[in-house]
Amino acid sequence: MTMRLSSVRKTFGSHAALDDVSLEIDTGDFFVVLGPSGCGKSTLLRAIAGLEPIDSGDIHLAGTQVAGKGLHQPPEARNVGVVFQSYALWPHMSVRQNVAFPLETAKRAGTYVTARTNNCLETVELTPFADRKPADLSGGQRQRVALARCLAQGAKTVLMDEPLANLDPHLRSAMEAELAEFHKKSGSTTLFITHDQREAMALADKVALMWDGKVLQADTPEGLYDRPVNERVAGFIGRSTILSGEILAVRGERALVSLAGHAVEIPCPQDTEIGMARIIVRPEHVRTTGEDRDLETVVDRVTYRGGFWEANVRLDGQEQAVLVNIPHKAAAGDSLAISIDGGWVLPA
Amino acid sequence: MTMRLSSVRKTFGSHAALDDVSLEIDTGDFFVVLGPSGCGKSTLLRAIAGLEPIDSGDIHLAGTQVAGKGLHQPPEARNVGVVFQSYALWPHMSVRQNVAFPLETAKRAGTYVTARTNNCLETVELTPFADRKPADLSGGQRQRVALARCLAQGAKTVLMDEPLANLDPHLRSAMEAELAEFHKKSGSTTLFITHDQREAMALADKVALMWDGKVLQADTPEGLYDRPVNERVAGFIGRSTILSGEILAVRGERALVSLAGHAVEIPCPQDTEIGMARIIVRPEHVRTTGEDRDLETVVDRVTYRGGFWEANVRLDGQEQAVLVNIPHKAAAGDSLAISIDGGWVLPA
Amino acid sequence: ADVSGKLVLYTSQPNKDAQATVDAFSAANPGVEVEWVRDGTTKIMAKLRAEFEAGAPKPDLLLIADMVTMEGLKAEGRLMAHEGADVSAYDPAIMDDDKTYFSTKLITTGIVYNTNAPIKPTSYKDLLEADAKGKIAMPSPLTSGAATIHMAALTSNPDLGWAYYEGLADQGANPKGGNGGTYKAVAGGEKLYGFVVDFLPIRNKLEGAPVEFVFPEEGVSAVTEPVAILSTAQNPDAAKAFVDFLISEEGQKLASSQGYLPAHPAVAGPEGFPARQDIKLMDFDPAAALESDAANKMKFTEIFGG
Amino acid sequence: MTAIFRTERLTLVFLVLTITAICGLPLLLLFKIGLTAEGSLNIAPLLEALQSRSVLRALWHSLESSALSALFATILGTALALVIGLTNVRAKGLLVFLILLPMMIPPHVTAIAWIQALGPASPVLRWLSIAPELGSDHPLYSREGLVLLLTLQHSPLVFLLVRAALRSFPRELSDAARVSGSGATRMLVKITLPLLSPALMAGFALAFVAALGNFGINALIGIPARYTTLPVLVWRRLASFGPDVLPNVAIISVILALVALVAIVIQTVLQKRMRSALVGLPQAPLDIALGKHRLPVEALLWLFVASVLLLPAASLLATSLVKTYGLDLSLETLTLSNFAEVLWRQSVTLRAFANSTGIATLAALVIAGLSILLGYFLVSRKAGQRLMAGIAGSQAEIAFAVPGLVMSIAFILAFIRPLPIVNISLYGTLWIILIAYVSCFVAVGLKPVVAAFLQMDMSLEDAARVSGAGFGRRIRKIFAPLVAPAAASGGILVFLTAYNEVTVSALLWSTGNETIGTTIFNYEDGGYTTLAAAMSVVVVLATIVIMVAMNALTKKVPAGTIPWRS
Ligand SMILES: Nc1ncnc2c1ncn2[C@@H]1O[C@H](COP(=O)(O)OP(=O)(O)OP(=O)(O)O)[C@@H](O)[C@H]1O
Ligand SMILES: Nc1ncnc2c1ncn2[C@@H]1O[C@H](COP(=O)(O)OP(=O)(O)OP(=O)(O)O)[C@@H](O)[C@H]1O
Ligand SMILES: [Mg+2]
Ligand SMILES: [Mg+2]
Repeated sequence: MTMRLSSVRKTFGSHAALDDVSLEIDTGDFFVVLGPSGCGKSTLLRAIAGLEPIDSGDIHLAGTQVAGKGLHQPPEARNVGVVFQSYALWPHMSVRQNVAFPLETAKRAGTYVTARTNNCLETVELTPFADRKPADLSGGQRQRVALARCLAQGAKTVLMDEPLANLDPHLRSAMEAELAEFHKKSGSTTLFITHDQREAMALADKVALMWDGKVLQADTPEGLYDRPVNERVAGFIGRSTILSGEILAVRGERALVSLAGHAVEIPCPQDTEIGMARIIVRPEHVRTTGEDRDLETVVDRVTYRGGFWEANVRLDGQEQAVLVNIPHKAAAGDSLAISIDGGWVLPA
Repeated sequence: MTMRLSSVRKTFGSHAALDDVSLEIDTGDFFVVLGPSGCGKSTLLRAIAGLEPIDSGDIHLAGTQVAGKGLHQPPEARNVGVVFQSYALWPHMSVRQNVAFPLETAKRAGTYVTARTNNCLETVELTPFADRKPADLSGGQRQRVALARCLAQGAKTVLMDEPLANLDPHLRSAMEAELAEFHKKSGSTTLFITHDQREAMALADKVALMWDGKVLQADTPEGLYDRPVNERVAGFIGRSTILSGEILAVRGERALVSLAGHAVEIPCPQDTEIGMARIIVRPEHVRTTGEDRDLETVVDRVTYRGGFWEANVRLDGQEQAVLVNIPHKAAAGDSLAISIDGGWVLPA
Repeated sequence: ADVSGKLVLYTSQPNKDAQATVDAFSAANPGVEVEWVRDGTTKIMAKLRAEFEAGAPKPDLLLIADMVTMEGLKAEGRLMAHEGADVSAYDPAIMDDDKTYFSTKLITTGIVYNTNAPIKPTSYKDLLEADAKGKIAMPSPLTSGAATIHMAALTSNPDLGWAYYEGLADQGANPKGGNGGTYKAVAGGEKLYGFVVDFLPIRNKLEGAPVEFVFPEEGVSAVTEPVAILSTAQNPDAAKAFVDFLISEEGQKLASSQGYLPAHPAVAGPEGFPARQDIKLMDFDPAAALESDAANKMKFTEIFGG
Repeated sequence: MTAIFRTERLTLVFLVLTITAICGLPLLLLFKIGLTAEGSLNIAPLLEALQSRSVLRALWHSLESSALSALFATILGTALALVIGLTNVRAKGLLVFLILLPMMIPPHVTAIAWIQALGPASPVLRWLSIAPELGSDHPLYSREGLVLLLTLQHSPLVFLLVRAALRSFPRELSDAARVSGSGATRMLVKITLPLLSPALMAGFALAFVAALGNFGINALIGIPARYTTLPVLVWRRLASFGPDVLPNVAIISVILALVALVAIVIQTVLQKRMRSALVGLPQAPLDIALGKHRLPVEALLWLFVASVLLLPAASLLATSLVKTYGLDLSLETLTLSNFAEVLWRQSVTLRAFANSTGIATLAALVIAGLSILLGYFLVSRKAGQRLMAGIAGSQAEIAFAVPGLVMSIAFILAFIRPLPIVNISLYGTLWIILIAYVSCFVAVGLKPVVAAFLQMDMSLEDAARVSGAGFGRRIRKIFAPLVAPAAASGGILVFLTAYNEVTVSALLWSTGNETIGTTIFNYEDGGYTTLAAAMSVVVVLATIVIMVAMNALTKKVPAGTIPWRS
């Protein structure tokens, strides 16, 4: 079920919604696409599903070319399951009928259809709502119907466009677990669009970050988080601060960096060279307890984050304020000593 | 601009979507409503806006009764701004026209309309899309149009139904900042529905948690997080574990609790009595470093959360696994010593 | 009397003819402004009925196809007598004894056939021959006034009677709407024979249409396009002047010039028509026809179905 | 209550009163004649009529032919709309145009043309040597023939309606079906058609009621086929000229009204069940690639258009070019004199053009406006408003179902006297015809609009209300543009229907206030078939010019308003 896109382009008017996108997704992978609003995620999904003809490039699904020069296999022939961002529920059918539709389309036996439909409705906790029309459901309930419909189809390639965006965190984790389970059991190749990084990190085998029609980096979650290829990726994934420092020495995959006059050891790419560099530091790399707190900072702004406060602190000679998690409230202007014990040197 | 609901009921068929809801929202407050999917959040908003006539109870806006026995002021007379969960953009109007509509409806001067529309479009970063039709926008862009339209209206009462659900975290924080700014400047009373607790915590003056048509607790974010009124609230807000322990002694607002044979001091409500109790413990109350780690646990499951791992660890004599954040990966079966230095004794 | 003011005329004459008639009258009576409405008899009568019902009939004068209808209106007291009218020159059979309505021309119904037809009928009975089976068109008495009178005349003829209509039904004759439709069916070759009013085939033959009109030996029935003044007329003086004009020799010549057989025996018929004295009219009593009207139509329906 | 609220209620009251005054009142006056004797209610004649064999037979024939033809028209119209709306056939604009064109020819003229074209004298069939034997029974003179012509006449109604509905169809609903694995056919059957059902229902109802009240085809085919329908029965009763004409007609009209009423009730119940608001943004319509089937499909479409349009149009044209009816068209018989006659010598022609164009346009505009308002109330979320609007809507529906001729009698009854208070008499002016058109054709314009309202996502209204927009502004800024394509389809239907109608103005026209339909009919009736044909040809050409001229508006009106422009 490998999914392969090579140099796919799709423009709306003069705007390139997909700009030379190449991706390779292995069979059975759970592949998450992240990216800011309007960067082309939904367009990517629609192109793979066959809902949007592409301008150039090729798309292969499970070894068969489905789109390319002069070729455009229609969506119904591609056998991909899709959860639409806007749900796209059929208003004239009950919840149950919506979910059963792909199964009936595939001419499955009646008892199988009933059993599987019930099963999928159970999964999304909608059994009591089975006979309602979509118009009589809440936003999150509608989204779950869309999810159940896609699950029921049981396609080997599944595309999901922010399927959990409208759910509360608990239902969301429950659904995540179900999705992971389902994914594992079915062995389907899944492309999952989300803007929730936590979700991406928790679910993904691989994550791709899209930006303005392009794929900036496709990597494992840890790779993307710990070793971003550029500032944009670093800035987008997780909370972070970008500092400038001077690389004093490189030893394998670690570099000795001078920050605000203090030397710190920080992981770095293999070909890092001595000289000025940009360094990314995340809150968990910053300590506010312990003995070696030798960097003096001033608190700029504090926000409550449930259980802890997030502080922006100013470090001498740095443009950006450093993000720090502190266990107790602090006021702007307070001084705070910190130490940095991690981070990443961005490739030049 | 105080908003007051007393004993509001609204049923769909036999299902009570709003079940005796009473709320008081102070002028200028940023009031966030949290709750699981289908609990009645959108219905609450629609009732306040006048879009859904209520079955019984009263609603007052800014000191005037707008709904009650035999009274139902129509929405257009209530002057509330609304961001709809489904956006409800007018497909025949361009983005600009959508945003300008409430201003033109209010018969504002042409130059003012133009200026303010441009300003709101700028706020939501949609200036380049001003002349598109909604159908040609991405999901997040549509949501931003809905937001801009509501901002433009400049109503003193603003109701928002998950206005940021479809945005990536960065745009989301930017929007949050804008909303906070707008809220402060305009002095409007805002009712904000979200399922993102981080958002709720960051923005809210007060948070209400809804459940199955009822308001379980309405409090400050810290109150809701630190001092939930019952297990349901505790379980819904933030990540937490509920443990059983025995209260050995109460001293003012702190209780000495015996957990797995070790005594721990934990905050408690004033009228707590000696005896068995349920205790809520959050990951930030659990230490895995330091000297006093006297509780022995076994790791059950570990999930990567970006920068740290979340572990479920088993503690002797407790049903629920305790949630712990650990800085390095651990395997299931590893043993881990922890200490608990906080939490909350749930009211009986 | 003072002949001036507005005069309202409802007529079923074709447009062109109505216009010519009104123009000629106006030329003779410049003080009168004639407002006229033209439509098929059925519609004119429907309109008039509605106006009666609403209690505000608009016309002073009625110029419509047949005497039976006039007889009916007379019986309801809707017509005004015009004692001064000079009808001495006319056949009394076509003028009302009480001088409430006056025939203005003779529109006869005879046989029309397509020139491609195998038989050239001369008698009504020729249409009962085997060759004509399935090829006969006729207007329905249920919708056409002239056909009603034709039916009344033929069935009261001792030689023909209802047996003749039954014979037509056996021939598969198919009564269609009106004269126009029948004529078109025959001219278009869809049917080959039919009953139709004289002027349609006679006029069109002159233009080259493939049709021939026959005055059968049994005679023809005729509608006489009577004119009458309504008892509710607003301008009776002008109305009387209009009636006088129509039955004057001058008025009759006008009818002839429009292509109709004038009712006045002394006025020559138009081109294509035989001389007046060569045309045999079948006996016809409008009062009796009115009385038996419903029964006739019922019988017709029984024979021909719906 | 606020002032805003009052506008809404006032508007509703105004609507109901207006429609009652122009639809209900005239009918009531007419029904009164049939149902009262000496001032008290007397339904004996009605019961008698309902037991009369001829009435029952006509009633059955009417129901049968209307239902069958409506069914076929719905199938045909929908199929055309779907093929043109959803696939990649070429020259869509032109096709739409040509499919609508037959509506431009008055129904009785179409009927005559078809009779001619398929009869023994048909030049086309003769040339193909398959013409029926001279004098033999005409194949169209049968129930099937009647149903066929009614179907052809009314399928453009359904076509326009369905096409308007397709425009507001969210693309994603089709997308979801396709990724679920369903091919085009299953998607049509399971998703598209059910979601279009309000429009299909409306189309069926419109075609049904139109066939019920159609006079031209019922008379020209039904009479020779001895297949008497209620409108023909009405005509027969009228042709008896006696004093009991009006009571008779009134009673048959009551029966027709009852049939229409039953149809309305059924339709309302069904539509309520089928109602499903389409949440989502309408996007560029589907463009299903037909692949190798495209050519055959296109060929089929063009063949259909050619046979439905060319056959009657050609025979019409041929007739208009010969000196007298019945001559074969050849170089010797060819003449333009008929055109010269109608265009230059008969002042009535141009007057009729001016009159019909004027009042048909006005009627279309007025009805489009009324429909948007009435449609809003008909789908209102307040039961009281729905009921009030439903009362008005039913009256409009009955006015459409009752044959035009009967309506014009009713109009005489209602408007012959000067209007109270203002003391102006409308009788004998063009205004009475305009009012009659509005009265009779509101139902036509209303249908597509109601279908559009039924599909609308009501949160769009909610958004406008919370933006502070009162009733008037919501109507103007939100609803009117959103249902504009449907209202325009309705308006165009009204225009086309009114432009050529014969029966409504039959008794209401007067000298100087002629309409195209009555003029053609009078030519025809007076035996000037060739002039009638010439005038019809001119009408068709003029309509084409009008339609082409409307292209210029494309940029100024909401997308989809002009059906043949996408
Ligand atoms: N029109 C309706 N008819 C019947 N039931 C309805 C209707 N609208 C909402 N409901 C039901 O009322 C309950 C509350 O719905 P509501 O839309 O307020 O939920 P919500 O809290 O906004 O959920 P979500 O977070 O999923 O949007 C749900 O169970 C829903 O199914
Ligand atoms: N039909 C269309 N016509 C023109 N532009 C379009 C159309 N559909 C999408 N776009 C544009 O293409 C870009 C990519 O859109 P897409 O829907 O793929 O974004 P996305 O990444 O899914 O965003 P979101 O997270 O907001 O849903 C956007 O800038 C959008 O405005
Ligand atoms: Mg998207
Ligand atoms: Mg909701």
